[in-house]
Amino acid sequence: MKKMTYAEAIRDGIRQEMKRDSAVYLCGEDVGKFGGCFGVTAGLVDEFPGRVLDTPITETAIIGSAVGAAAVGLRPVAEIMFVDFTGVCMDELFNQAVKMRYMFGGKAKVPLVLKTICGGGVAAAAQHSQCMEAWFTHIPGLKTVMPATPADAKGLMAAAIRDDNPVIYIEHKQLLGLGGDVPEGEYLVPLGKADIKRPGTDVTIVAWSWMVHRALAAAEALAKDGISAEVIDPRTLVPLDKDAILASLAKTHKLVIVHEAVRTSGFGGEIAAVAAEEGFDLLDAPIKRVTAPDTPVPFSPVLEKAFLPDEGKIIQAVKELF
Amino acid sequence: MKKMTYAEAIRDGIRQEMKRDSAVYLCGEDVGKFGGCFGVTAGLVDEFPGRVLDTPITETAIIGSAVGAAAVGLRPVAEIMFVDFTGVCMDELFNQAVKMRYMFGGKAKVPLVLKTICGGGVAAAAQHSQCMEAWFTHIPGLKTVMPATPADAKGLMAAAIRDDNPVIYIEHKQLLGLGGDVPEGEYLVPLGKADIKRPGTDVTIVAWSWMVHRALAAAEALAKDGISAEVIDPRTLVPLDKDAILASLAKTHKLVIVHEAVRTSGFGGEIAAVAAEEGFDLLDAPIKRVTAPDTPVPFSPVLEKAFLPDEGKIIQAVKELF
Amino acid sequence: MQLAKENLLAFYQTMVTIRTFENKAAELFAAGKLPGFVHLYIGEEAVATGVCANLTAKDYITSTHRGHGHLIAKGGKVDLMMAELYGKATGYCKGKGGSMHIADVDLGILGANGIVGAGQPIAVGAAFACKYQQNGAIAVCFFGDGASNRGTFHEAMNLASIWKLPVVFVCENNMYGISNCQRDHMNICDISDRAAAYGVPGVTVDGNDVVAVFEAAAEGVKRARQGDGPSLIECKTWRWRGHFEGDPATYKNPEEQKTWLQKDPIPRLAQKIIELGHAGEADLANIADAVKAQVAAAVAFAESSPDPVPADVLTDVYAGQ
Amino acid sequence: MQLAKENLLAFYQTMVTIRTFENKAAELFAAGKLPGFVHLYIGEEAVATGVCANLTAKDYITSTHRGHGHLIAKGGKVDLMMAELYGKATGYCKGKGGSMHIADVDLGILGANGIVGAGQPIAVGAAFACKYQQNGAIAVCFFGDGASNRGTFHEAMNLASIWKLPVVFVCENNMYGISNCQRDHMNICDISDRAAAYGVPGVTVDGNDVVAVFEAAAEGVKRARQGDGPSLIECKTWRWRGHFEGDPATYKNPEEQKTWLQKDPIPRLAQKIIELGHAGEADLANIADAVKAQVAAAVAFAESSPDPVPADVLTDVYAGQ
Ligand SMILES: Cc1ncc(C[n+]2csc(CCOP(=O)(O)OP(=O)(O)O)c2C)c(N)n1
Ligand SMILES: Cc1ncc(C[n+]2csc(CCOP(=O)(O)OP(=O)(O)O)c2C)c(N)n1
Ligand SMILES: [Mg+2]
Ligand SMILES: [Mg+2]
Repeated sequence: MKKMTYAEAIRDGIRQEMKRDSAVYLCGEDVGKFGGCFGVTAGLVDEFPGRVLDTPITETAIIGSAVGAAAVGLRPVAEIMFVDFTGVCMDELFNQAVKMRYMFGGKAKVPLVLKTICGGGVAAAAQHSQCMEAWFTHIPGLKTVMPATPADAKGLMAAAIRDDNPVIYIEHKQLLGLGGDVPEGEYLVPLGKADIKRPGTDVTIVAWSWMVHRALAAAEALAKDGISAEVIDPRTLVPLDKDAILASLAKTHKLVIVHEAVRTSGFGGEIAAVAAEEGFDLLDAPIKRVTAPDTPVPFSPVLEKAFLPDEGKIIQAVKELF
Repeated sequence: MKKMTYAEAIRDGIRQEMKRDSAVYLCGEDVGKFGGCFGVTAGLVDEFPGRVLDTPITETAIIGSAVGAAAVGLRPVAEIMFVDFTGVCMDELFNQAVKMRYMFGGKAKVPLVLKTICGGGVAAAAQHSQCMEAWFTHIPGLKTVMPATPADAKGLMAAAIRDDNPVIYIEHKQLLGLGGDVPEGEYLVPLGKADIKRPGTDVTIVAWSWMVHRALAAAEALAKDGISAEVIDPRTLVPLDKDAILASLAKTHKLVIVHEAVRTSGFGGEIAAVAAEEGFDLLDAPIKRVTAPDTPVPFSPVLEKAFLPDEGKIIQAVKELF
Repeated sequence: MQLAKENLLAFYQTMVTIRTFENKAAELFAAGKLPGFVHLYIGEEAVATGVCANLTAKDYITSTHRGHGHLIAKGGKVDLMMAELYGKATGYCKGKGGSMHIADVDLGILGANGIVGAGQPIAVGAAFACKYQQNGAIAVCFFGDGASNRGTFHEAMNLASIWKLPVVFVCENNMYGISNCQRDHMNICDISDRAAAYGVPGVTVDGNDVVAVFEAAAEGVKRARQGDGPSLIECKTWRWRGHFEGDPATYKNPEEQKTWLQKDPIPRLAQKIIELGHAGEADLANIADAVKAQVAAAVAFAESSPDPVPADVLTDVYAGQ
Repeated sequence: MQLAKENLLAFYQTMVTIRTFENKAAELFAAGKLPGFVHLYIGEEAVATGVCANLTAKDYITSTHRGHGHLIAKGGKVDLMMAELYGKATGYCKGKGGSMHIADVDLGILGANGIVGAGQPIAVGAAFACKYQQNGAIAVCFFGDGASNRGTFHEAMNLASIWKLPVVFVCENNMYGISNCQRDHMNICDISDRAAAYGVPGVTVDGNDVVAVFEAAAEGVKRARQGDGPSLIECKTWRWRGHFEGDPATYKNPEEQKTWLQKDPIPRLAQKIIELGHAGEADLANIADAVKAQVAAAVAFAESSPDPVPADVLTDVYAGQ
């Protein structure tokens, strides 16, 4: 174990796989000498000569070229600086990368990691603060990874790179500086396995990325009020570890879903649907979603605070169930 | 009332608004002399000289320019030939068109209709057959319209054009030739108002677009087995007429949601979540979703039939509730 | 450059194969045997043929919605192609792709593509992999005049240029993007002029002259293999048919259509072969007959092949599923 | 063209306003008073100033993430801008937009934009509306060297060309896209050369010479107003600061930075004004003092303004809400 930040852990995951496999390369805007807009890839350009490539402002070609390279044997880690910019390369992701295998009758594989960052809380406003994971989970053929801790960040990055399918790996701005223990040496976290970040018996809170920490804070406070909340972090939304959620519901019979993305058609809807379909008899209260409202992300910190879900809003939602 | 096809009714809705307001224009690939890939806009180029514009293959500029034109006073109806191509202009739609008003503090309006077509059943394969409405419903600021009948097609098109917000209007390939009675003269269907396409008492089936007709066929068959199904067509997914769905559940206590889009994170999840949050006490059985599986759309008609939801699959799902 | 007899006869064989395959597909579509959209390459055979004659199976191509010609010229098997057009389990994509998505990655064919312009950055990526792996292979990107207006063209050309990648961009200017003719969709005559915007050499050739295409492509391929970076070749040609089968193409000028039919690349090549004394009419007729038989066998193969089974819909979504 | 005294003094006033506003923003950011990202226009003032001097309030501009200069040159009010930078309810966007989204549609300012290249097709659409409504107005699109690599550039230029729209594309080539310098992100020297790919005239000017910029823009604006279609003007300039405040910009060559600082457009204009006898040093100092007071007042306005209230988060999503 080694103490490192989430940002360092991401880098460590990339480093681990670049060392292991020369087919892995990293490309994107300012990922090289600049070290990435948030410093996540700092130094890799020197460590791996010729394998860390700065691109022009050309998201379409970044992902399009990564598809081509992946289809013929490389393993690109292609960065889109903010998840908000994926609208520019959506066709390359959802019509090319993820469909090639199926359209070609299983005769291709596209081991491509789209690395990007999401989330609010830094007054970056409507085009630099979004959480768009629901879109990605609606794309068959893609896997969606959203780590919440340094250890998960490393292990899931390594697993994403090693996966033979397109994976979108979404970091969170608020977590970059978060410290934690990270296993040294080769470390992988399997895609599709949830993590119970806090066990509990009275209510199940499902949250991911930054919201895991908000949920943990809420659970801490709720414990003082005698409510024992179990916090489940799916870590990957696709594949989704339904079993972990249903097993928790069998214990708690109550479900609160927390996400930073806007409410309507957020991934919370999918989880609610799974619970109402496959866990209906386990539930003894309405399902609750704690989410951002259906608005763009506002700039002013006052407004953004009102926009973002937080422990207060989670606690309130949980208490409405008791 | 006049008998016309769904395609003719769409055209009639556009015509009505173009006659009424000279700020309305139509642009897109092959919408002019070719009359649109499916003939929907045939003849309009002659009827409205200078107001129906063929564009190059340039989806980004089609929607981007429509945003600019709308922001300064025009009312573009901008066609994207297949909804599958919206990945190419997603940024223009979700970061520009729909966010301008909010980002500018309410000091702009963007009355833009993105007209497009979705759906399978014509062996058009993975990149020309998709149903992507869930993405659009996850974009605050946008309205999502999916008519199922000729009358709705006309009235909703007119309402979409008259709306001061960006609206995506999604036709369905399977419905173009469907005939029906359509009001002559000015006709508008309000956005946000569901239509009970068939009343019933035992189970609520929510379906839209082509699936309304599959649900109606299933309801017909279920009636013979003594099950009375209510078929609700929301017609617009955003705004969603929650009240209509909850009122139906108050009667039937059972919910089956049908959509052609792939299952995970489809709009069915949102409806299920609304029901499990706001109508939990009304439900006496698990919610069911009848959807396409989580795969790209296959080409072969044999496979596509297996892929698409149909009355058989709906009937089976309903019966599992009794 | 004086091409050898074998080269010219090989061109002839390929071009006739494409033409025969496409005519058969038109006939089968009209007879209701082929589901979905079918876009034919008739009249444009010299482009794919002349370009791909410079490639080996290790090189890559990206194709378009109008892909049959590229696939055949790159070595694609007509029986597996035809079975795919029928949506059969024996087709190239097990019936999952259809005409617009046929691929043979082992032959370096990275797929037809239903999204106009999508192949451009994909070819750049394949070329990047060739350079990264230093394997001597290159990539060729086929795309249309219409596709040259998409942002993908711009971004792909620019990236290929600054990374000096071994890729040849081949623009098949058949003068139309569906109903939109070139003069309505761009304000320049020669699409090759767009190369200068990226510091890339561009050239325009007669796309109905297979030898001219071959030679221009040879130059581009040489540049690529030598590590001199990308190039753009515009081949002027003409789409004989409607955009897709079923399109009567009333927007085309009948005079223009007539003029272009007279520039049919196949008789032009035949005449050259005969003039050079490489073969007689009978020899060429023999080639055509053999091709006809091959295509007929492909149809028989397709028709006698099984459909996929419904459960197949769920497979091939994820690798390692 | 010999510009009148009033013109040159107006240029000076505008450029000094931009410089003063930006220096103040840098100071406020460093002091932790401005939330979010702040991208400054220092060193590039001559571009926005020279271009916008050709426009009226009826004309439209699209701006970028580095938008303060464009907004001020187009008539934006520094107090409403500053309040927006602070996120206050009195700001241009009621605190909802921030630096990257300031707009004043009534003044024809269609917004700064956080998406690089997004303004290009939006400007084309505004120009289309001008032509459609025959109102004599035009649109100007500001964008960077980096943005000229995006597909939006290609599509916007092509559409503007074939529709012959009244739009002037102004490329602010400050030699960098974040850390990526021009020679690394494209293989050509003059971005104006890209215009030829669309049959559009292109010209390169010294972007630190406000008179040169004004004259080139006058030509483009005249073309647009006369119905002769779009043009592209490349203005070579230099970004003095880091990409955003907080970026130490260690990737820049200090020598180059020094050279460019010496080309500061403001003293260059001042010298010309003085040489022409239009004003003395004291007059110019008076202008600068007045601007300073104006910017100080803007800061006072912003600081004394109320924050938005939390409930405001829900308004302004839909028109007619
Ligand atoms: C992004 C995108 N836009 C539009 C279409 C619809 N479409 C299919 S083929 C085509 C015309 C293509 O023209 P060109 O590139 O010249 O190729 P050609 O058909 O002439 O071979 C269009 C518009 C598409 N498939 N993808
Ligand atoms: C589509 C998109 N890609 C990337 C970014 C991140 N980004 C913001 S500004 C910038 C550089 C822009 O360079 P240039 O166009 O030259 O403008 P400059 O900053 O030099 O004024 C980048 C890459 C973005 N905002 N949008
Ligand atoms: Mg063409
Ligand atoms: Mg720049």
